[in-house]
Amino acid sequence: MIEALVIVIVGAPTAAGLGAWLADRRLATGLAFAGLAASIAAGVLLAGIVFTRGPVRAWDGLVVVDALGAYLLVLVLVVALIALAGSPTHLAHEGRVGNFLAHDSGQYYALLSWFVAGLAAVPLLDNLGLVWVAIEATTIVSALLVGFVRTPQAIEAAWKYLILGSIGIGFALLGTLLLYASSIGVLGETSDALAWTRLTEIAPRLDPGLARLAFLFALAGYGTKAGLVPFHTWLPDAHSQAPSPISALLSGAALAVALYALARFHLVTVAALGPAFSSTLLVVFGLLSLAVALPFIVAQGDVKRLLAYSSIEHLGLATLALGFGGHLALLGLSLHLISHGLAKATIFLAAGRLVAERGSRRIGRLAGSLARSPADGQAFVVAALVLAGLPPSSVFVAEIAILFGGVQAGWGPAAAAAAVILALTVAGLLFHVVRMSVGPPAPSGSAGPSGPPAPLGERRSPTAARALLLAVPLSIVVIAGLWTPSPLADALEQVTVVLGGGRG
Amino acid sequence: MSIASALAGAGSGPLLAAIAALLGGSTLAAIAPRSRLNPRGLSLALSAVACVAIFVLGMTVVTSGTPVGARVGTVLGFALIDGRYDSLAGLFLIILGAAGAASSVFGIGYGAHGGSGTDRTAAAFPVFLASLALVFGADDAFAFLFAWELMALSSALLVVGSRPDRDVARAGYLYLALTHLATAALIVAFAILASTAGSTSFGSFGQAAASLPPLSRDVVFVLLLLGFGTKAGAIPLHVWLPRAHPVAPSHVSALMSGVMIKAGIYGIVRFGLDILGAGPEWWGLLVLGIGVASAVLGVLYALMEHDLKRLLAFHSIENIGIILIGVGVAILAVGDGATALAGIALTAALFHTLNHALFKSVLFLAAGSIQAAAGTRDLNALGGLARAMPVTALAFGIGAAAISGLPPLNGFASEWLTFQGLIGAGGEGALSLIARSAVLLAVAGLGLTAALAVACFVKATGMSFLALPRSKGAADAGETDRTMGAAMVSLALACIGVGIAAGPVSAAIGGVAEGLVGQQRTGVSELGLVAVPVVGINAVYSAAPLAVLLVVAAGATWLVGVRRRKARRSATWTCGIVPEPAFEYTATSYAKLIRLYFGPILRPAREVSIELHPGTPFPRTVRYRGQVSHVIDERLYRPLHRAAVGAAELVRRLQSGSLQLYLAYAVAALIALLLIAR
Amino acid sequence: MTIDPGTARELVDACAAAIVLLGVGLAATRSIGRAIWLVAIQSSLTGVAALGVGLATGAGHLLIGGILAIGVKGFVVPLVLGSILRRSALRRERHPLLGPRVSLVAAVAIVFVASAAANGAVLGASVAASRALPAAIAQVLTGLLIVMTRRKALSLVVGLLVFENGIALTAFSLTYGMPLVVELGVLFDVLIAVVVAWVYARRMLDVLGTTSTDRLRSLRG
Amino acid sequence: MIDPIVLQRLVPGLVQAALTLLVAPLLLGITKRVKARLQYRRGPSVFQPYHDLAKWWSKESVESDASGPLTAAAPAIVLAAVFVATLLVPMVGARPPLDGWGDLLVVVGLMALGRFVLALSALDAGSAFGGMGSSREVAIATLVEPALLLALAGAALAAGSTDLGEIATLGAASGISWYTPALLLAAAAFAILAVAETGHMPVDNPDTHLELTMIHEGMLLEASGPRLAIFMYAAQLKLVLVAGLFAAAFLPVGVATSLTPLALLIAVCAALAKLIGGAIILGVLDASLAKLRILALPGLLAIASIVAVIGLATRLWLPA
Repeated sequence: MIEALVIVIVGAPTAAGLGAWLADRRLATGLAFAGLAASIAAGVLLAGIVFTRGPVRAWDGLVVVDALGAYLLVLVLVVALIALAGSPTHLAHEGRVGNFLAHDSGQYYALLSWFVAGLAAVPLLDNLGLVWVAIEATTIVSALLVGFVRTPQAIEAAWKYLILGSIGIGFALLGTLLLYASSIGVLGETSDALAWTRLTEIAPRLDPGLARLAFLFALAGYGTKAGLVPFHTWLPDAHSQAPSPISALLSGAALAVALYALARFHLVTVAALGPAFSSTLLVVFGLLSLAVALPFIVAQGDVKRLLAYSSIEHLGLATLALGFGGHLALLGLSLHLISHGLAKATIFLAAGRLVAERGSRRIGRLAGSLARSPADGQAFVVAALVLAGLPPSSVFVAEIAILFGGVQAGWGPAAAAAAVILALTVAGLLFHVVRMSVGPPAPSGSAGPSGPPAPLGERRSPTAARALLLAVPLSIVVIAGLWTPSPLADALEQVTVVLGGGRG
Repeated sequence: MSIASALAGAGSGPLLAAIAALLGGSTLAAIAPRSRLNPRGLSLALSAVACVAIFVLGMTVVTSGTPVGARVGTVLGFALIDGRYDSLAGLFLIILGAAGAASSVFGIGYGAHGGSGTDRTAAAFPVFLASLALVFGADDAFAFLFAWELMALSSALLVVGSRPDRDVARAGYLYLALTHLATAALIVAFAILASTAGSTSFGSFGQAAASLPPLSRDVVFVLLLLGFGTKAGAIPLHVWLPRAHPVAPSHVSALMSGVMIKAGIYGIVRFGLDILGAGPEWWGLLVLGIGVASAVLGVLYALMEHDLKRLLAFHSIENIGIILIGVGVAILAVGDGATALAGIALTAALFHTLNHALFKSVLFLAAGSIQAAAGTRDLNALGGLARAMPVTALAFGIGAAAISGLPPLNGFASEWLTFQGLIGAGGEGALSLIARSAVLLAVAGLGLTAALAVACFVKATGMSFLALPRSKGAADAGETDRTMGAAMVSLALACIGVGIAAGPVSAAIGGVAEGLVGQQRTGVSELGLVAVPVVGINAVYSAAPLAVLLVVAAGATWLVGVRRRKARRSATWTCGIVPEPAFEYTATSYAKLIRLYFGPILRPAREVSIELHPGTPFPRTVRYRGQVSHVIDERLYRPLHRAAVGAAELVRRLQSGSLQLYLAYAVAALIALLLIAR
Repeated sequence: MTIDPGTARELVDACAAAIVLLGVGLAATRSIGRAIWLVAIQSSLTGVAALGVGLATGAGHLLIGGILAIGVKGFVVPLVLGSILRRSALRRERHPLLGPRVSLVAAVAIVFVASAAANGAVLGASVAASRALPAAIAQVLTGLLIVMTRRKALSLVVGLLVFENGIALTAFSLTYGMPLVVELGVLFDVLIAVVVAWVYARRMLDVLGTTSTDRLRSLRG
Repeated sequence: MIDPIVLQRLVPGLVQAALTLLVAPLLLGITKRVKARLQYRRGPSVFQPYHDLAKWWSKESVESDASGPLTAAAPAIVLAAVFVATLLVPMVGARPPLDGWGDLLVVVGLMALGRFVLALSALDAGSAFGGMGSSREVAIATLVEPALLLALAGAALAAGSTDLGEIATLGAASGISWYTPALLLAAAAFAILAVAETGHMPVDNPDTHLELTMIHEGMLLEASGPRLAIFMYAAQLKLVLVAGLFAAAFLPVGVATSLTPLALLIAVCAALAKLIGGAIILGVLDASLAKLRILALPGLLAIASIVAVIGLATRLWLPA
């Protein structure tokens, strides 16, 4: 039964993608939605099984899904749904502005479906080598998506994303190789030498030198994919030039998937060398990401780059939490990833609409967006307040848990530094949000016509549906900030145990 | 988790539920679409009733002394609302109840004048009240931080919601950013305490603080002072206050000045005295220093303002300074074991907190009604409103006399107690010589503040209400409607009432102080007087009899001398020229002498441009522009801001666009890792 | 057919030496056309070395891996890159960030650093460990050097390929290569990467008119 | 019958009240007379102020048409404030007439109340002179009050309480040992401030009507008839209040500690002697000093503050 679910989760979007590649716009949209719907159904079912009955195995160990894997699967699929639901409106605008032709939307939905399939595969795979292959595949597919719009900036962003991403992830392959070499020394050349389930068991007997080297390379490799400073340089360009649904998927899910892979390596290294080595590195890189993202957020002019750097900052915080370890910090981490995924996806869609309507990304020219387009403007402001970690949002709860857990785990000074940097970053973020939402609407000589529906027959989804699309995820995050339903609490608890946080 | 697992007092459980229901109802009412029934008014009415309930709860807790508690909802293992209202929290509930009720009632009328901002943000007002009530009772670190941030967010929304234009947005942003920075300090301090205590409840923080090594106890104290000091608006953390308060609608400014900045005071008292316990002497001296600085600089800058609400905002800083002087002496005394002195000083501070909430609210509400009637807040454009707006004039006058610390009103009673604390500390043997000298210098500081406050409010009252109106708006201003009048008059009467009943009120507050520092010596002697033992011998201020005697003496003189005589009215003597409003002193000229006397601190700059009739030596127009440099803003915040933006620009050059350079970063980082971390 | 381990070792050593030489050549050359062929040969050599060890140890996946490496990286990739080269006017790396002489010196220096690192590393013994590891590490570093010092998009792809060869050689020399499934995955990813690079190179020519990365510096801050 | 304790406190109180009310204008007369004599002029009789008050009292009251209700009410409040303040200061008996109602801080507070209402009513007429006088009055007060409180704090610390009755009783009882250097320095500071507070040279010239130099007079410019009389009488009463405060805190010799008529008589004589002595000194100062420029005032009042601070420092750091 598990095998069937796994096939549907990964297979459905892939098949839909193949179909969509050739189909016209309307059929492609239908196929993409169908594929994702099937995948979500199977994914939720699988996650339910895992959370109620514990980890499952399939194809004698090729696929193993534990609580962490199920949690990530749900995160990926939910963010994918938000991104896909936002695509029709976005494509309608891009079509009107003439950035790409009608037949392209078929390719867009195909690539999007493959991208989702790749992301969904990662949490299911047990073999770290295959995890690497899946992540590399998502990188390349998303490279095509980042450069989907034929503008010079998009090409530049995609090119950098491809080259830096491939080289960066090459280091991760080296890390996987070194781990494989050390595990062969213990297990001999068996098929599950790279299975993280087996690896955590035999970890104490691994060669410490190799394990240390392996983690360093993995940190460099998956750090690139997760946007950790100084490997982050591709992220602001890629996330800001990509179509906003794709940015939503990249920021919301792809970064989390990369962090998941890094977490697997971290768990193995902790089992092999004890927590000191890898935790210190994670804390250092977490703090570095927080610190370097700060000036880019404070002195930023482009709204999408602002959101990209906010992703770097949030992933820095997540890495920090992973480094802190301990029950409270990891519980905060698990809540933080899902909240960030939802909120960041929503804010990218809202920002995308505001930019599309105003025809400019400059924060200065976007002033008065609350007055101009209340629905998207309000969603943008609420999402920004949620991301900033102001009370009614679960990001606030997660941040408090992470900082308190950090001090409890003995990382007092690091937690203090993180708290200050977070506060400064929030100050910077709010400055731009206030500038954008309030203030007199800038003179309306905007380039982007927001007039009649797309001439190419591209139909924008009705405004009520668009507003609902933005409202639902935000309300989830706000409610999660006020009350943790028991199933969610239980799931987060299991994820924390897997991450090494131990019982509450 | 029952809604209110009341710790004690059967009556208070349902009261908590009632308050929650009322505030919830008013939030929904505010969000309701524009129905025939005015949702904004309904929401404010419900809020007013809720505030009355809060006031009653506060009274029951303070008088009965039995704490009341409620624990609702859990988020990720933390308690969302975990209230435990002991007598200290009860006192702050009383303050919230009184000021909140008056502001809500005022808001109803004020809204009709279109002065209180868009309807959407009206929903934030009840949330703001609820968060204030939660902050004062929070007994758990997370619940406290949740309420604290919610308070900041809802008040920021109210500030920005009033008028969506650029400088309002900037003021709202600066406020939210600085409060958030202060909260970072709080989070770290709570984290340190929680990790040593093993739990996030404030109850367990007490032992945890005791077991902390001295250095980290000092770090925790400084962090808490930073966090709570910013919310209280003490110098040098005050920059947001004079920008945010004047911009908010008046009934919100009244609540922010009257109650919200008191959350900072509540925090310092709760942690400085209740949880952290005795500390080294420099703790008390630091708070005392901040208090004196805030008091003197606050009132000095207030004197130089001619925007009425900015003037009142700076005065909030001054009064926070006076309160912190009391708290500083209390912390100093607790540190050195002089509990009697600590009792007096803390009672003085808490009493002044109550008084400030009353008279500052009435002043802000009056300023709101002036703005609604005359259309401007600029003192140089007001004048002569007493005839047109007698109710507002009377309320503002009483508020002004109270804030200037004139007997027999409430402001004098608490300042008198603060002076007793200071002079008592000067004579207290337990304190070190340095502390006693500092405290006596604080006496001079407080005296200076009182005198400057008198000057400032003679200016404010005189320029707004007396003589001839200086602008058309002021000339045809009419009295505000009844609800606003009622709110103002009720608060003014409260100032007089508390002033006269200073004995019993300070005895009750003494009970609250006793709960914290173990001893209080403000008793009520036989004639309903306030007896305060300073170093053994009683010093007495009997408010009630003095008030009666003053009224009788003044009444007698008035009857004998003035009433029967019919006064002939004729033009004011202005050396024979027909008098015009232009001859009158304006707010700027009134403060000129003080601006010169305190030149070194204020560094006034002025610019006079005279434009002559072409070809003749006769001036056509004389333009005067003077302004005072706010030394802390110029010397501390502006350079900091410039350095931060400069550094940000510098770091942003890292992302220079060259692919090759990006790869070089990555490779360099990897090599560094390989070399260092092997 | 199997060959005895002795000759397998000589074959591997020869391939390693050749690969190092090709690497140095790649670092020095300024003509993109020649660079493409050099990298194609280098990839094929890694395939040959894999075949050699596969035959010696009878490991099936090494054989398949070797053949596929030769096929994909030896023939398909050069064809793809060649098609782009024909369309773009510039055939030479006019002024790379490092002059030819300096990059030559750098390449040689890399070889020494790599051999020092290889011997220094405490690694499990395996039949091909003797000469392949330093060569592998050298290719990884040379690949990075090329990407960091070239301006043309195609040169960057060549650098990427050298980097991938280095990693494949490391994999094969450290642990007789990865499990088959992973080996195939890696090859598949390299192939798609090159195809996508081809797509973007072509789009660069259409939109920007040149494949030089100097035009790709507009996204800052 | 009234029991003796109440009697004991009531009699000195009534005597003091009567004394202060009656002698106030006389002190002003003596000051003016001394000043005139020193200027080789005959000068008006010492009872001239009584005649002036009577004259003003019977004149018609003229109000500015710009003024509001405050102008009528202000004189009553100012006089009441000063009068109640005098009842809190022990001049005849060791305990003040209103014993247990207020201490020296309440006296300072009542003086501030008087100043607040006077300064406010000065603005009501809308003339520049009223504004000028009022702004100067409050500006000088900001320089006077801190030093005043420091000086009085010196006396309070000497007696251990801010209650004037306690200070006077202890001062009278401890005889010569009461006059420690610290107390003398506080007394000196208080003396300088007393001059500023009562509006005499070198701070303010009470006799001038030159618009640009008058401070206290400037505020009364618009007052006329009974209102002017009340304001002037309040000013004279304030002179008695300040002199009495000085005597009670720093020169408590000859204060009646028991009810015997003899002690009462001595106390009254001592009080009269002190008040008249003070008036004479003020007269001498008026004649010999020139008026300081308004911007130079901080210098003078800084001296007073420093003296007060030194007084407190000697008390703390070098106790006898």
